[in-house]
Amino acid sequence: MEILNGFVEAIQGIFQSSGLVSLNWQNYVMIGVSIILLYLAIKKQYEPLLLLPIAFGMLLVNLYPEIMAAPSTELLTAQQCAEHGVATAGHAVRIIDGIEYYENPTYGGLLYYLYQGVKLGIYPPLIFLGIGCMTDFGPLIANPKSLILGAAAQIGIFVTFTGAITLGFTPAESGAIGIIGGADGPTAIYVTTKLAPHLLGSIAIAAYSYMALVPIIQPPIMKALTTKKERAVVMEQLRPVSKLEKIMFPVIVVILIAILLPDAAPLVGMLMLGNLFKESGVVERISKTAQNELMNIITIFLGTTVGATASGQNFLRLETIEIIALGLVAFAMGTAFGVLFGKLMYKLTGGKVNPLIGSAGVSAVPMAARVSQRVGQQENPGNFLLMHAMGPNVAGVIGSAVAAGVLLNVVG
Amino acid sequence: MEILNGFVEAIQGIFQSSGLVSLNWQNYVMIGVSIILLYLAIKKQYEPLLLLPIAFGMLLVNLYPEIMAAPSTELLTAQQCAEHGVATAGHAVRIIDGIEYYENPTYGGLLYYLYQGVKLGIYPPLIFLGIGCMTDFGPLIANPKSLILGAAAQIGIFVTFTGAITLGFTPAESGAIGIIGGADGPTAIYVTTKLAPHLLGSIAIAAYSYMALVPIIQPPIMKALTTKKERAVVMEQLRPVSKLEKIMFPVIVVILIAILLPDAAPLVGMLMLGNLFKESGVVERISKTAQNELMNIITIFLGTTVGATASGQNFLRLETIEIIALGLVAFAMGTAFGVLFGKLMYKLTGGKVNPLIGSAGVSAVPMAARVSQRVGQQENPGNFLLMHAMGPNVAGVIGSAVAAGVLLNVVG
Amino acid sequence: MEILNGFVEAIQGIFQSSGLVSLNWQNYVMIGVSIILLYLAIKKQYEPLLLLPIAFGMLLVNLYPEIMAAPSTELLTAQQCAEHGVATAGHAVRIIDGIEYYENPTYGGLLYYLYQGVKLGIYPPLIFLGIGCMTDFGPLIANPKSLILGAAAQIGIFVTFTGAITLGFTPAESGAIGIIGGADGPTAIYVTTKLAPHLLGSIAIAAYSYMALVPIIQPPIMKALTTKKERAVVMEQLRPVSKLEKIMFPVIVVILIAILLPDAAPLVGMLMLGNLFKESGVVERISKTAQNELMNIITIFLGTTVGATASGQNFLRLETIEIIALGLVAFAMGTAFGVLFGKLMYKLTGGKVNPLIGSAGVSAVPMAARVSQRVGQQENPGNFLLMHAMGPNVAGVIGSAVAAGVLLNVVG
Amino acid sequence: MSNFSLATFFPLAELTMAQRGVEALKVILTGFAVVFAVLFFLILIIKIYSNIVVKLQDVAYNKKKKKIKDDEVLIKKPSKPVSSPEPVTQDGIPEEVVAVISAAVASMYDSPQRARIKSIKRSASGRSAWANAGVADNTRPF
Amino acid sequence: MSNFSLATFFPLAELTMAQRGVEALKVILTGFAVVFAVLFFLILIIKIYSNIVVKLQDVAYNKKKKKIKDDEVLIKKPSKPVSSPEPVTQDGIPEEVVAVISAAVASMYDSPQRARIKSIKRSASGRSAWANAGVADNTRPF
Amino acid sequence: MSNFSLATFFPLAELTMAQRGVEALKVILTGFAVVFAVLFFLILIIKIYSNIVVKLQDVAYNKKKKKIKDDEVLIKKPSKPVSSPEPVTQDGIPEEVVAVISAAVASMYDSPQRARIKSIKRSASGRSAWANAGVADNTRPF
Ligand code: NA
Ligand code: NA
Ligand code: NA
Repeated sequence: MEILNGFVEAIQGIFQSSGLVSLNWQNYVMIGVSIILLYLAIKKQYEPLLLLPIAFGMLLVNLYPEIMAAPSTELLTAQQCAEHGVATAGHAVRIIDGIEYYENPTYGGLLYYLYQGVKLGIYPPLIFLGIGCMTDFGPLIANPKSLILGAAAQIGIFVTFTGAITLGFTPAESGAIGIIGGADGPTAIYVTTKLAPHLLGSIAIAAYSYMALVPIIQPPIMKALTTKKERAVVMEQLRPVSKLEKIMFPVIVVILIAILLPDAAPLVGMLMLGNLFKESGVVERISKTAQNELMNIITIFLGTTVGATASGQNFLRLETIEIIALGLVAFAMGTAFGVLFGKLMYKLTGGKVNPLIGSAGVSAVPMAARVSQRVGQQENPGNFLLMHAMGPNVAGVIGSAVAAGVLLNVVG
Repeated sequence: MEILNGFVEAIQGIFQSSGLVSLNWQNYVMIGVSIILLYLAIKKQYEPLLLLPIAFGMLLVNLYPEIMAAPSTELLTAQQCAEHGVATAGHAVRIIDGIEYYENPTYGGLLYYLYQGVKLGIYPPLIFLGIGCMTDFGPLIANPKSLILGAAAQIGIFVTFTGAITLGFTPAESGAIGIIGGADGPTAIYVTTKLAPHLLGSIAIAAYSYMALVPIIQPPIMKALTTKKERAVVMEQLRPVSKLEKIMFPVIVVILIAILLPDAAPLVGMLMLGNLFKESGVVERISKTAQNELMNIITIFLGTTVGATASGQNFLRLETIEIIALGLVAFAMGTAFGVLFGKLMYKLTGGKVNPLIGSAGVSAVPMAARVSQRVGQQENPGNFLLMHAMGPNVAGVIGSAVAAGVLLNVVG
Repeated sequence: MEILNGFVEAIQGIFQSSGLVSLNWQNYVMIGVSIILLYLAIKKQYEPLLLLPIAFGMLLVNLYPEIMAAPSTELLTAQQCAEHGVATAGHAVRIIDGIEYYENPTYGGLLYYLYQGVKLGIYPPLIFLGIGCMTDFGPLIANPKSLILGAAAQIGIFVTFTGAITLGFTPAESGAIGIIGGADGPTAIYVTTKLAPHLLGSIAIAAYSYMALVPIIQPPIMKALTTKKERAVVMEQLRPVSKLEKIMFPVIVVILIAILLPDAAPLVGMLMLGNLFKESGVVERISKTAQNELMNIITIFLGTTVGATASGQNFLRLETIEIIALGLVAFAMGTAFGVLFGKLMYKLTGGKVNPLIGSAGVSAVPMAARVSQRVGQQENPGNFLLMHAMGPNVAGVIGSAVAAGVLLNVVG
Repeated sequence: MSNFSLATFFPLAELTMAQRGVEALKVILTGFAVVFAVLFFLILIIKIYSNIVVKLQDVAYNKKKKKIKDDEVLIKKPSKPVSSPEPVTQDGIPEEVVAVISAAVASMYDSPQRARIKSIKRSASGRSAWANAGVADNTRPF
Repeated sequence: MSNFSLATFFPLAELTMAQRGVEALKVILTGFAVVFAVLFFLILIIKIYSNIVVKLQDVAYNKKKKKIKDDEVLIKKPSKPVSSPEPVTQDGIPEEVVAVISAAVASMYDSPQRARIKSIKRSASGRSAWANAGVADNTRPF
Repeated sequence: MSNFSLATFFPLAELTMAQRGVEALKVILTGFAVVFAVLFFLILIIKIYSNIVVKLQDVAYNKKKKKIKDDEVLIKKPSKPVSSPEPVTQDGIPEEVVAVISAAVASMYDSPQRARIKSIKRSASGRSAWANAGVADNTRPF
């Protein structure tokens, strides 16, 4: 009898603590949303390296919200430990005003701990380290004017800021939303954790979605803003860049930007450290690890935990829709301003610059540069814009980091 | 003269702080035990990837117990820092009731820090991530009835619970001991850190030892419980499983189990994330890192620090012997119940199921499945049970995680 | 108008928080120093794997000192959180004297967090783990007398201690400076973090510079202290060493040294664990990761953050010059004492030992051994000292760790 | 405060044998019931979704087969009959590779009763060539 | 203490539309100005240092060329004319590799107007063979 | 409280030169003594266990040799004389591999006086084939 009671109670206990009791409708909706995102990541291959972990993190946190639970630590004196039957061995000690306390933790959830790398701003710069190891700034050095296009494409960020603030977002939130227009995942995540961590899930998802949609979003804008003649411009050969120039580039850029905009220093610093690993040619061993294993490990942790910030209560709000809409505006604006400044350069150089390379200034390396190449070839099959577009493309990464530095300073 | 005094004092100081003075007989016995385990790991190759680090961690902690020492932090106000000649620069600050304190740490031992990944429950789910990347659930999807065998083999866990509680262990301890019968290292470690961290060393060693001994422990039990005719059954071909089914499987399993048994969510969640990495085919880059470098790094840290929980005082107790005995019982029981349910299925299907595949339900992937194959071939050399046994085998991993969820809920 | 004011204020704000205002002349000098070090790392290839990250870390911290800023955490009760409009969700909780506080962090700089692995003494032992996986102690086992040379070369450490203390350094600082003579990067960093963390930057830079300069510093000393006849000695063939001897070696060494000199246990323990990974032959999987990816990741973090301790205020002192000078003395002394003891062994063995192998006792594996080989061949082109010099060379690693243990005990 | 005892925190530390037996049976029953219930439920779900997927794919397969037949009719090329259960190579995968894969599949599922290579695709090729190149380059996995 | 309000911490939470507009324009202006200023400055710097590097290397190249010519005069070996803009192989790199690299360079910079393979070196070979071996061995990257 | 001074925490900060000299000599002596003592002890231990291992293996080797000879006697197959110091291949390792390994060993220990390839085994092959396969698969390193 007693056994049967115990059994029934145990089953009831399991039921009571199951998700069937504790989950709310938002969680179930989010489970559906995460499955849609998994579908897009796997079937449509929208930036799967990030979207798949993000979607799965979203799934996990809505199935089991405790997986993001913060820990709690009770400080007990030796006497209190004895009274409560708590062991002191192996516990860290903390001495406050001369009294020794033993730290008695209630542990947090798995993803809470992995999320600290996002919260403390560690993962995005480390990802930039890996990206730096893979980026060739040669086309930018050969044609430094590309930087103008990389700057122009950031205007979308600031214009979107206006939209966001008009819709009622705070300036800090508006800055984080605007940065979607930078088309640069790690920068967006870094800025958002500093300015508006509660929006991290929706901003990250918007950012990576639009980056995956570059080949769909950009071409109509590019064609609308340019004439057939402009698109057909064949650009002059880029000069070759010497190894010494490539080695000096990261050092010079980091000095300049870190002094002028210290808030951008962690991102730009790690990007340029990675690039120096690559260009110096003397540390291949660590360069390979930085761009492969280290980056992959961080990618898994970053993706899963960023997704896990999108719990139902956080995500299912009008704001999320607004963010997604504003993000699209930001992205389209960036493309448009890039192309418009491309047209300006076309005018100023007497037709030597093809304005199509301007859209590559949003970053989204190397997809945006490929879109420039492809749209250019549609007018003139013999036109190879790829290398020319790579200049604005990598300039866009630097431009976004600079814009991030400005936002962190002005609204942070 | 003064110099000589200083010299003698220094030598005495070195001697006084050496292990010759501070180590006790238990430590020396444990050094011997760890050497035996190293021998088993290297010469007999008993799960060397885990047993070698475990044994070395055990060696280190008994040679130098301070390597697991917890840190201590003294909080000092700026004034107190000045009075004690302690620098404030570079120290983290903590503000309590408006008073600023500088954290003045006395650092802990190397393995204490690496052990936090075990204590906080981070390493075992990450190992499951890697295992998920390597596991093919195809045979289980082709024959979902395998899950019955994967469930049956977990009965050993609960039966052993009885034995443990009868011997005087607390319910929490008994749960941790029972989980050895799950034949699943990460699950055993995860459950033990939650229920009975003081038993971690002995439970981990027992679990990995029995997993290494699968080819020795299981065959006699399998033969004792089956007839020649049963062992000779040739099973029908498994149907092929489509990619879509394989992709849907991890998503469905994680939703189901995480809702019903939230305590199992971190383990099952990471296992299924890894499996989705594998089956989706779109994130090979991170899938490779998760199953190789990330898993190897965690293996080193996990093994060494789990071993380092086995200090002499912790390990040399009657309880350890009891745990090792109970673990063997749990493991044998799991095998037996798996085979018995296999017999039941043999009966119910009119002889279509070979009961030998039941023993594979304990998990210990893929060793247990191979044992099924081998024992089957001894009766009938043309009998290939391997793929059929892989179903219960991977089902056993899920089954253990479910059992872990139950234990954490009922006795946790 | 208001907009213009806002604009001017924002620009002023950006200028005020830029490095143009906050950096001092020391920072600019250090930026120059770091560029020189980058030049040496890349063009001259002085230990680039460490020197490049060190130099870049130095560059970053002097461009943006906040990158090493310590975090600050304010503990607020739930009521205070409400009053200050601070969210409680997602914040870790700390209970002191029964009062629940929410941890409200102001985050630290990127390199502060990565630096904790240095500060807590985690990175150097992990590097030793990787080195252990790559070290062959065979030549040492074949000729254990090599250990005398590995011991002799450590005398430089203690002699330099005298120099340092005479110049006014404290005993702890002097110990850290002396260890440069050990020609062993991780050991130098480990000891310095324990004894004199404020000197970490200069000591690490000195240590790695001299290790890179082995082929320049050692030969003149070796030639000055030996006769032509001594340098021409051809040594007898080394006996082959069995696998069992190689497996037993790390276990025996760690037991011996960890008991006698517990302070050396983390370094020696990890070195020998790595070596056991290698020699056991049964855990190739984790051995490869330990010596490649894990070591590379740690190298990046260690190098960058060690460099980041060299802020202008810390580095631009007379002491740094003194440390660099004393380091050179320590290094030269180590070489000299190694050669002198080599001469002693030459005498005692009746001319069977070539004293040139003594200089390899400083460690700096395998460069120092190669220098022995090369100097020997200059006298006698048919003389192959390499394998003979590898004995003292790897003995020097053990010797430095032992010397580190002594220093940590006597002056720590 | 004064009436704290070990039993407060380890409530079973002073249990009688009988109490322990009750606890044990409770856990056995609960564990048995829940583990089997959850895994039975899982069996059910797998069966259901597998059936759906298999049927959907058969429908798709038949449609394709029909379309191929129709195409045959349209283009009138009976000289090279496309025997539909035969593997259809795409993406210019060399025939030897197809052979190897077929053999591997065959060895896995000895009786080829249901196993049919319907088509061999380079895995992860649902994306445009441009996008694929982007992924391959790994220049921007972010 | 009692006069804390949301607005204390989110100063714009209760802003009027006009105030928001002002804030937005301020940010647009600042962002535009600073981003362009910084990147223009960067353009300037890149141009300057690139010019210096290119000139320095041309000087070095011309010196080398001249030296080669002088050598030719000295050693009087006109039978094998060293046409200087032709690649000079070093380190025993096989000629096919040179050809491949030349082709790759050519395909990258279609008009070879400025592109000239001045020399092919194994990358990172400025170090002595000994030192290289040490790096290669990785026995002591520390 | 008031009499704290720097010297309380850096006890040598205000030491005289003489005191520093004493401290220095103490450290030199201690360091010298301990480093040499520990490493001498290590030499001793290595010599002892090396001797034991070498002897044990020689015993094992001689036993094996004797057994082989006995076997020869038993099976009477003198036509194919097994010259025992010759390498004994196992595990079906091809002879070329043996040759290569022999050469490598020879080049390492120029005079082959003691170097003898007693047997070539695939490393880490003490385990059953099943167990090895398990390790190789890496499906369950746990
Ligand atoms: Na951008
Ligand atoms: Na199991
Ligand atoms: Na040394």
